[in-house]
Amino acid sequence: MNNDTLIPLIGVVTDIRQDTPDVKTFRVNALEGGKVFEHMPGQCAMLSIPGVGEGMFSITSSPTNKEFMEFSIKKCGCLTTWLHQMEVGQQITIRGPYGNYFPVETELKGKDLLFIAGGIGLAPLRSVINYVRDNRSNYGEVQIVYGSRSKDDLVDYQEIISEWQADPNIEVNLTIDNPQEGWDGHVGFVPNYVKELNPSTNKTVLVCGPPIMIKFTLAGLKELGFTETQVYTTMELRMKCGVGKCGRCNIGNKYVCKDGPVFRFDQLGELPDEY
Amino acid sequence: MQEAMIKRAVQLLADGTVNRVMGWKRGEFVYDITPAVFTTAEELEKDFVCDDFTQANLSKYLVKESRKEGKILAFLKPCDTYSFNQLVKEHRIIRENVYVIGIPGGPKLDIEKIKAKGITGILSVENENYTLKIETIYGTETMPFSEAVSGKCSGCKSKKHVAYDELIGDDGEVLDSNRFDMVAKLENMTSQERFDFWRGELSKCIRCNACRNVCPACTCENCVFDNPKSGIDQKAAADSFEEKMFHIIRAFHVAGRCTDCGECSRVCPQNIPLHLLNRKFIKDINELYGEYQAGADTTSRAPLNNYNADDCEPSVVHERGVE
Amino acid sequence: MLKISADRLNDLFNRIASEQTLYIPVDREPNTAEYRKYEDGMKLSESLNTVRSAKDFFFPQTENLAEFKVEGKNIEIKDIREESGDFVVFGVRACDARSFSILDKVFLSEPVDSFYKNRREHGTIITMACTRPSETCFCTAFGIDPTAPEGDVAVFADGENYFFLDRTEKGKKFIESVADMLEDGDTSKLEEVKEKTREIMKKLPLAGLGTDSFGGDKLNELFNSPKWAELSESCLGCGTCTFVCPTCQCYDIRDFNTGNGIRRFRCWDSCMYSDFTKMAHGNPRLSQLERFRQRFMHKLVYFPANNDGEFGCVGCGRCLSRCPVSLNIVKVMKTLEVKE
Amino acid sequence: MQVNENFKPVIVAFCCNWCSYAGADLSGTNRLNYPANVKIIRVPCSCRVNPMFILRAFQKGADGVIICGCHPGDCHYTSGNYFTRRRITLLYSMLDFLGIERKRTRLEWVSAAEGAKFASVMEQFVSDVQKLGPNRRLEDLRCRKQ
Repeated sequence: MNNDTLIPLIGVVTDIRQDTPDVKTFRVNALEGGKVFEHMPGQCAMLSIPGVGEGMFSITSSPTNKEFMEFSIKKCGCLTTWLHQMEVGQQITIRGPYGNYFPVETELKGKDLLFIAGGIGLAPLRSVINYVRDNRSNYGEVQIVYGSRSKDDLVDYQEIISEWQADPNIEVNLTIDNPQEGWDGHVGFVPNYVKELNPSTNKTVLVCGPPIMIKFTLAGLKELGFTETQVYTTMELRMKCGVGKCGRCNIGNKYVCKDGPVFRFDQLGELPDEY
Repeated sequence: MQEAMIKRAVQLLADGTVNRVMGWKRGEFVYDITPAVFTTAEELEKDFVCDDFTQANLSKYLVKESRKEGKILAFLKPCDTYSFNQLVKEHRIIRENVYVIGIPGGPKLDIEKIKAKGITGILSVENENYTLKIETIYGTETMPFSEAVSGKCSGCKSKKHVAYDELIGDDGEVLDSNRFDMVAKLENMTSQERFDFWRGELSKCIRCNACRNVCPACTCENCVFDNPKSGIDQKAAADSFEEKMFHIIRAFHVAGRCTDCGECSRVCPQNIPLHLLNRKFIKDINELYGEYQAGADTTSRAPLNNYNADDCEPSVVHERGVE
Repeated sequence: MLKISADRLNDLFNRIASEQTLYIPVDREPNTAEYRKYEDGMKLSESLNTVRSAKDFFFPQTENLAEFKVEGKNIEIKDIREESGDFVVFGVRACDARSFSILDKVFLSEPVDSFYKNRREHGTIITMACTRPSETCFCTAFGIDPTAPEGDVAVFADGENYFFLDRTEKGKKFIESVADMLEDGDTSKLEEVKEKTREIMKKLPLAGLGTDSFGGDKLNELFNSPKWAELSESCLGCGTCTFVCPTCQCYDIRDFNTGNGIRRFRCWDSCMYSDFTKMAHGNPRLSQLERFRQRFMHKLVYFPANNDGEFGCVGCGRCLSRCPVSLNIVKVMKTLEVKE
Repeated sequence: MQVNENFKPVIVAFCCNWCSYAGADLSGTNRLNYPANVKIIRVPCSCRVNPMFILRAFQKGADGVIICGCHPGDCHYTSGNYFTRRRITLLYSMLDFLGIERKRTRLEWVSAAEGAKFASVMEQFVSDVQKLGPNRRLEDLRCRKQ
């Protein structure tokens, strides 16, 4: 019998990084080294610890990384709590890649890009940002707006400081919700910060974060003159199969696991408001 | 009867005593009747129905309805008033927000029993002096009323209303029913026979949860079988053990609170006699701890929330009847 | 057409059962039928349909996906799939036969579900034309002809004989394998029976049910209909309709610790259940209204939107007779229907 | 009935912390033998034993389940074991009603001073269950030891 997508492969956790008090980034390799499978930026994988459960997570590393995959995971429910208790060397099961991806090779090519992320919402965008950095000549200006509750909650802070901010071809704007000792950057919510920054409306926007942030950011962008066809986001709903068959992650007739997770806002607008 | 009920409901709506009416709504066929809330006289006159097929117990809906704005009128059959009382006792129904009109009970008809006679294509069912005249696409059929009486009515325990604000028709008496006969019959079988009987019945279960969801005693906000933290949240009976587990625990959780309304068996799509499990508990409680009828009042202590220092020991189970 | 006389039907069953597993509908109680593995002497049910649908043969309520052995930090995956044996399902009605093509669109689309495909490849479906439709039937609303069912082989009864017609390659092979038991028969009486059935179909109470108000292009207007609130009010949130439905295919994947390892299995799930879409951080379908709407929108709007207009209902009428509170797809359709 | 002498039943004993568990302890310190195949689970009070615990024990491979608590009237929480008594009576009766062998279930009152009683009760119970053979009527096939 052929392989079945529901039967997973085995991955090994080869590195664990504590990013924030409740987010860890896990590096996953195949048993024999290298990556378990290839993916495109924005795609997801089903990770599981047998006996605990299975969950869909965004692949945070860029496809241009040929050595390993990374997942930034926030401790939230039962499975993620277990994942956070893992030690290096732990094996997990993994299957994928699932879903569509940000159109980095088509619609986004040659465009000026604006990334807007809040909290753990940086996870799926990090894959795109690093993909763009590795193929820098294919894209125009790159601006990143990233906000979190506090300085400690900025995911991948080290990489942001040492690589992204150091990159002269990228503009990085960080913000935190409340003033904090040792922080001399911007303070305020992401949607307001975006309005203050007043980005040029010829940019294509990729946004991800908590639903409430996305809602207000979209409204703010529209005020600035952006249209829905310029804005992409990535969604999350409960998933089991990952291939559009188990029937639970649909928004209207679209399955987030198969037709998503990446949607353009004008596509989302045509679907019922049930997410 | 139906006319009198509609007339009274319209009056109570008009004089502002209530703002909604809980009753039964006509369906596509003579038998597919749905519990519904009516808000206007027009709706009542068009769709309200109370006839030989209005079996559904409305009490459980009142848990939610009694928490809404205004007072609701509910028509309750004698058996439904027991469930109602039990829910009032458990503080699930807010009594002040419900205006109860007691109506005479069954016996009601079960369409499955008519279909079991091979009668199909049913267009109408008329009761003429306790003979059913059934019009079908394939011609007219007749059968005795008594043979189509619903299982939940054939073992009727009481025609007395235990809670009401007013009555339409006369009140009845608590009956001397034979409802424990089947339980007693099973008790007198051998252990192996009982095992085989239940193995046959419970293996039909498709775990649709209809018995649980319809049960007026099952009103937990989050059932233990739906709670992933319980460790037993089974979606499907993956093994015969889980069938037994679900049905034992379902019945156990309502032991001492089950009023024996019979809804569980009525709704089972696989016709499993689930009420026998509940009746077994009721029979045991009656025999071991004294006669008790859940829902008969709103003040007594439930048998499982109570004890006597001289209660029997569990070894009675090992000592009685057939092994 | 090839036929066998009614009194020799069991001989045929015995023959089939000697070569592969045979399932036929049998009466459990009067007029309550279920599929059972054929054993000598079993009588074919005369009921119109089985309580549970025939989807169970290809998409069973529970099935094991894989097994895991966990030792320390290591995991070992065991692929426990096995090639299914050949089997025959006899007496499938036209509605259920159509449900397989609906399930195929889900499970055989990329990536193919190997569990389902395996059973599909090994199963031969023998359908049976209807002669006594019930008041709950409305398959014609979805373009199904109950007198000419699909499947691998279609069987027609005229009261004295059973006629066999092959519909697929697999069906042809099947008929060839039992051809020595069949003989040529005169179909004139059969045509009469079919004509009579078609006449009855026209007279059924649900014969006029239309689907014009539904379909993929009516997505938002139907989703936003205020009528869902009233429709869903009495829904108990049980899974009866989904579990007896021949086209409902939602499933859950769970792990069970057997003490000898972890067994991952899938089982039917119902969009009517409160935990169906529940996540650690919230639930997009919090009330029964949303869950009820999801089920019917899926059948009447989402499925046709994704499958060239084909509806996800076959009009078998099971939900009409089994719903504890008599809510069903016909009531939904009639309430939401836009009348000209 | 044929008794398989090699069969070692798995027995789960739920013991109340205040009396029966101490009773088991005492039987140990007194060097009284009780069968090693009794697995003790300590509970704060016999009424902590949810019917589901008992079923789960059978599911996961127990051949017999016994609950031990303080003697009626001696409950550390005044009345816990009175509730246990009613609850467990009804549950055992239901299991019997479903055709599960009644000798697979038992309830005994064992005080902290009754180390000898604990040992003899267990001895007796194990031998009863051994006569019944492995639990087949209330087992989960998936959990059968391979």
